Amino acid sequence: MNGESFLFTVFALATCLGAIAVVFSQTVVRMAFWLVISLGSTAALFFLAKADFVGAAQLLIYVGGTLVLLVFGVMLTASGPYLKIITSPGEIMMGSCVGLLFLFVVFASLDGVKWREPSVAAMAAGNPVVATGNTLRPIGLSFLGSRPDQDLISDGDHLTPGYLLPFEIVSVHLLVVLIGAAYLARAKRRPVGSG
Amino acid sequence: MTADLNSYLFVGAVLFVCGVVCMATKRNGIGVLMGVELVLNGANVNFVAFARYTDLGLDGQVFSLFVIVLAAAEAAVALAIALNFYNNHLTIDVDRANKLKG
Amino acid sequence: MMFAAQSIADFFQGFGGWQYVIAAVIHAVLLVHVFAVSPFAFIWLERKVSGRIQDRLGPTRVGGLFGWLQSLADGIKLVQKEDLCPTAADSMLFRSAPYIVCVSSFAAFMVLPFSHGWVAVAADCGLFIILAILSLEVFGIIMAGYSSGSKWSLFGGMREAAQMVSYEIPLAICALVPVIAAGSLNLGEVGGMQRGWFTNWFLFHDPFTFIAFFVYFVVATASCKRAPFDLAEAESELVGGFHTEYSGMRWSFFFMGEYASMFAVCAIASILFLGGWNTGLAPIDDALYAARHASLDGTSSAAAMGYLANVIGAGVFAAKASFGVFVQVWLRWTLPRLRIDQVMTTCLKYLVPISCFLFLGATLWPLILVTGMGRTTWTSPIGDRAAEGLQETRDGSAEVSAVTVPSIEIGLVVPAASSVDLEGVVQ
Amino acid sequence: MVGETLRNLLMIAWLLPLAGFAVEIFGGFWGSRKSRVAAWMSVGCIGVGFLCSLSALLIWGNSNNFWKVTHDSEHHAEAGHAEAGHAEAGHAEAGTDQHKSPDSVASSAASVVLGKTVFSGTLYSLARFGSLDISLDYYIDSLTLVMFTMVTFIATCIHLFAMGYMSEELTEEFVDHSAHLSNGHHVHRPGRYYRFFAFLSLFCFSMLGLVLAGNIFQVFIFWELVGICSFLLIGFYTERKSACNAANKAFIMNRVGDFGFLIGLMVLWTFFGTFRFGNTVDAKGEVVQAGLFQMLPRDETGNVLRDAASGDVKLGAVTAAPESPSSRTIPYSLLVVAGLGVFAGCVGKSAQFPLQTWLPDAMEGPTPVSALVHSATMVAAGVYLVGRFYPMFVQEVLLTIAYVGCITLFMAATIAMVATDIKKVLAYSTISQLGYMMLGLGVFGWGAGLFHLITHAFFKSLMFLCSGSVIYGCHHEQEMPKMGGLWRKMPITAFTMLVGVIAISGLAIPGLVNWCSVFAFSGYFSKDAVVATSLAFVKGNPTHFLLFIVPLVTAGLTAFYMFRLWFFTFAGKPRDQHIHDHCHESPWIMTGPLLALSVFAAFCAIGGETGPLYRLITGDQPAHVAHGIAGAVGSGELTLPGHEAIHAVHGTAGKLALIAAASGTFIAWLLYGTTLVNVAEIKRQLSGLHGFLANKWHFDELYDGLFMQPSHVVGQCCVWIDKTVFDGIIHASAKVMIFVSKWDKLFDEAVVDGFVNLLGNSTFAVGRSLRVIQTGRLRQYVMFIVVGVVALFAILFTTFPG
Repeated sequence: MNGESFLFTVFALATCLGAIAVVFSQTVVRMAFWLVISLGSTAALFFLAKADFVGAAQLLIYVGGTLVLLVFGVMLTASGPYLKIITSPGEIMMGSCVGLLFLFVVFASLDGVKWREPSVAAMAAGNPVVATGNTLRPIGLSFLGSRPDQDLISDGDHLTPGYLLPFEIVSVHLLVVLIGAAYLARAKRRPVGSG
Repeated sequence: MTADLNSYLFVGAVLFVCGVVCMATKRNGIGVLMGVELVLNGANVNFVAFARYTDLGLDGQVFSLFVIVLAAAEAAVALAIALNFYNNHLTIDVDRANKLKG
Repeated sequence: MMFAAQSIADFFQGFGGWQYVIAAVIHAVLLVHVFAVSPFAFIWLERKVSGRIQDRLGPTRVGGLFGWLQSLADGIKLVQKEDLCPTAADSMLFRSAPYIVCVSSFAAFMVLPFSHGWVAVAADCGLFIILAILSLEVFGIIMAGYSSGSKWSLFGGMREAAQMVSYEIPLAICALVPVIAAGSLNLGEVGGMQRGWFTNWFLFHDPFTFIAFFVYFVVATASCKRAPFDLAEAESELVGGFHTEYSGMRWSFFFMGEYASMFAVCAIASILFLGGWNTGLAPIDDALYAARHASLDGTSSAAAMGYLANVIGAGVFAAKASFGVFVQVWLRWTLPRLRIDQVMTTCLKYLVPISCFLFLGATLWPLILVTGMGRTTWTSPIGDRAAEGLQETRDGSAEVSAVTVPSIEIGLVVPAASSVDLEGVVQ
Repeated sequence: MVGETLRNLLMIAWLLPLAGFAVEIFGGFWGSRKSRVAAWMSVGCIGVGFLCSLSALLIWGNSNNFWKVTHDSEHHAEAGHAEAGHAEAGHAEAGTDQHKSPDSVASSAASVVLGKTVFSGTLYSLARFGSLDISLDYYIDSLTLVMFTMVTFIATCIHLFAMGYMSEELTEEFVDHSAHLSNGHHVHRPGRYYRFFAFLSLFCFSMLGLVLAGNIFQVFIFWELVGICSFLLIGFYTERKSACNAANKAFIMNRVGDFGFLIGLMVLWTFFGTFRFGNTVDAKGEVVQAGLFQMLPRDETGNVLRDAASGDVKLGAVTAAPESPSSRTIPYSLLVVAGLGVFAGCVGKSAQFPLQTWLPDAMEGPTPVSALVHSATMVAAGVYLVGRFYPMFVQEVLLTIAYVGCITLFMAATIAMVATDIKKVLAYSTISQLGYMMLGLGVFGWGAGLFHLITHAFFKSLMFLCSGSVIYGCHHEQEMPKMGGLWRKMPITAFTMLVGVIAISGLAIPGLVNWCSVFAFSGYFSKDAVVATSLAFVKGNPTHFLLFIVPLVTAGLTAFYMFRLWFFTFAGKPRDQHIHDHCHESPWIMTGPLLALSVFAAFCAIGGETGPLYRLITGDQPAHVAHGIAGAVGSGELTLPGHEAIHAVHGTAGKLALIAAASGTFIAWLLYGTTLVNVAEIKRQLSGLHGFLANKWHFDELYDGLFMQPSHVVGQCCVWIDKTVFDGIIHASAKVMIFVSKWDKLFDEAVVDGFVNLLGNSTFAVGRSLRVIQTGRLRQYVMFIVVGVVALFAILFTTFPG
């Protein structure tokens, strides 16, 4: 067991246990706490998988942004301290059973996957650009429309297109979401008693 | 437990299933949102793992970046919806949102 | 010193045995301890500065030169105190929240280069990572505020949440302004580019970075919830804000985290704007640079010289960052606290537009220079410095980015991951 | 070059009124109804058009050395005739297109040669259907130029006159005293000054387009446009029922003629394959398609070439290509039909017998309209077309034309003698004079007929304007019995009217000036030419003696009714003191055109058949006109007189005509100029005849009985059939349908509705049962999804194990 495997085990366990704890937590803020643990460990998994930019983005956007937003939402929608909206144990049991069944199905199908033999070695090595880590600049170039990772390993002069257009679309999408969220969330005085 | 493709995929599967169960059992609207985030993260783990352990290159990382960005957008909109819901029902219990009951 | 050891990133990549784990643990312990100690220094500094500003002596009784033992006495007192947990609190969250704050503040040092090559993780997206990690701190504070079961704490937590989510935006944008000039998110590279006279510092690179430095400093102060933006604590209104219910070591963890993040943001400022470990005097910088290069020869004397040069660099860097901390302390005891609405107004209505304008200006600046003056920069060409900075990074860091060559185009560094296909891609 | 210059000038003159119309018709929107801008614009357009036409005429004359030799006209007229005859053989193939034939050029160096200066071509191609090319062509010869100049000049004068005459319309609220609402009040409406001038401009455009037209189809288009303008202008006072009726009548009458015209067009198209008058040439100047006028070659006797066996008429070369032999023929009868068809159109347009009744009614329009449209130009269009289409007419057609003209001129003159409305007299006079023209053309006096057309245009427009001036002065009183003694009140009008009356009557003073055998106004010369031609014709064909007697007698009648009009109106004592007291001379803008026109009416034909006008008109006369047509001996065919034959009888005819005119004048003076004879007594004694004439020969009643009543009867029959037969069928079928639908309803309700209801009920039941799982709970939906996925996987695993 080398260091990478050790760290992977640690963070994978943290991720999975955090996620499970999210499911079984009853107060929403605890759920948020476990979610932070889970997502932060996921970010660490990303670092392990040589995706440091994605990991950093995960930390910044998910943990630092989205979850704070969620907790903020919890506070805004709490009608009392430590608000608990209890789910009946039967439902939890049923959900767990179905979830386990689902997990079993997924695991079974994962086990059933026969990776193509010739690609096993290539898979272990991975893409040369990705495998060396520090993928910030390749990602930046791919957003500008070129793909150094693909162009390096491809034969001949064939160039792979990048993600310029999706990038632009996503940026516009974000703007739209910003406006839409501001519109939706703006305070509307509800007539008293019409609840 | 070695760090290879299948291990990552297992982790992703656990995240995904936990997210789904979270969505299915939480009555709190914010909790449902957290379930959604978990599901998205399960997908992200898979993307990153495929980027690392196959010769696909950057596709996985770029896709996971898009997922993260869109998840943030989704969270913003969903939170706005949740706030509206709270304003209208004085609670965040999604079981109260049954106007579409057949 | 611990920075001479191999980085943790190296450790991540390696296939070595347990010795690396042990080395990592040792260095992590060292790191934590150094920065567990540094807050004591800053606390002492704060006490003395506030005393001087308020026209009094500050702590003198405990002893030591200028009363430096005061912080130690404080620490001993805090350790001795009972670790209380209110009955109304959510005990699990209540207990874990200080750790989140403390860990996230200290984790930021992981990617912070103290001198040329002295960095734990020489990640290409170092600045991004450090901002991401710093943004985790707020979560612990919200957690603490919520789980205390006290309305003061809850208000503090909510204020902190609103304030942090808002101030992260101008913080990131202002940090990006010098990044545009440098063309790199790698803090080591950015620092290396500013060698030479202090006019090479990005503070003086163009008018936009100059303004951006001050905006950044204001925003950084707010993001550390330092006065006049300390709405989360606001002891005159909320008793103690989010840490009202805390006591003992858990309380001190919050402050260790606060001082650590103060140091971190000021260190970022010094790297991005103030030349990092470079002194700003060209002959000295060049001599230190030569010494570092010479250490690669392998002879022990050269290695010692290079090591010494790095120590000097780290000292310069720490001095710059500490000066920033001093200014923050100074501000705290000078300016009155703002109201929460004023805080939000300052951010959303002024700082965000200003930083966006600076960002836009920084992107257009090379174009303006080319059309106006026919040259790409008004200081020495940054392309050369970029090349040197890269070279320095490559030499100094054991972790060498395998495929990183600079490409210079109208004064901006176009980073490229592929040396082979670069020409085709750029053209 | 000359051709292009002429074409451009005439196009400007032609299109300017259209531009004017396009602007003026919006005058009510763009400007005040009190503004005269539209009128000035209209005058400007037509005035510039006149200048263009005049300069075109001068250029044409210069290019033919026409002006240099007027003092020696006799000789050159002879030379021209000789040359025309000489060119006759080469006429068919040489073409007349934009270049003079070589021998003409050669001889023009020595002496002036007329008759070979026709310019034709295409302005714009509208459409092409197979070999049929619908295009805007132009065909410019001396007749075109003279017509252009005449039309534009008269139109300019009349526009100016109308500016004064129509000034009552310059108001926001015009009270029409002749139109009544159902409650007995007068109609109040906004003034339509601008609209009147817009219509006048449109009319000028149409008329000039008709004259310029280079193919018979284009003629037809503008022919109809002229008809529409006439309709609009007659019905200008659209609130008056009489005006509406008159407009409709004019339009419908013209349609009858146009029906014949269309038949003629079809025949022409079928056998000739082209509508163009002139040759069609390609870019190199080669003749691609021969024009209509070149495809009917005539032999040396002037007859058309006929196939000996079948009697069909041989056509000339269709194209210049040598491989297409001139083997095409047209049955002689169809050539007659084509000619009669085209002439039928002319009958309608020129108000000839039997379609003459619309023209008197058209006097409902404003007087300038009567002057311009119904005396000088539009009605002249029929005569013009007969003249233009002359090469296509064979003897039978010409004889028909002659007889129609003869009947018309006599009938109209007799009605004019008893009419009392001043405008009606002039209207019948117009019909009569148009009859003269037709007669002249029919008896092979091509030049004579068109000569009379031009001169008549001048003096008849003059007289109409004078009558307009009188009506304007007398506040819209048109009945002559209420006038009298007006010459003191309106001397200029009286004087100019007298000039016109003398001109139309054909009075002359023989031997007054030595270089001209007689001194006379224009009417004398032209009418003399017509009478002389008819005399020559009758000499050749004694069976048709009426064709000489009737016009001669009618010359006397003409003088009688015209002087009757003048005496009635201007001389004697005022019969209605009220009108006399209030009448006044018209303003300068109306009298000015009168004076200008009177000069032309008097002197335009100076010199007679050797004068410049006649030579201008006949400059490009059809080749076979000069020598006449000799009928085959003993075949009973017509012999048509040539120039020599006419010239021989000229003196005789002139004297006879002058005597007739003088006696007519004398009788008129006797009856109306003096008090010697009691006119009322004569009228009472001849009451039968007078009634017959005053009722216009009962033509309206005749047509009513002939066409209207039968139509009504047919209509009644149709109504009866409709009501009994068709309605019965429909009612019966409806009843059957009701019966069937009752059974259908039963089937519908039982079977179809039952099935649909069953379907609906079952769907409803299924939906009701499925409703249970629609809990509206998000979480349960998520659960359903998960369970579904698991189930799917389970099925997959069990179905495809491994």
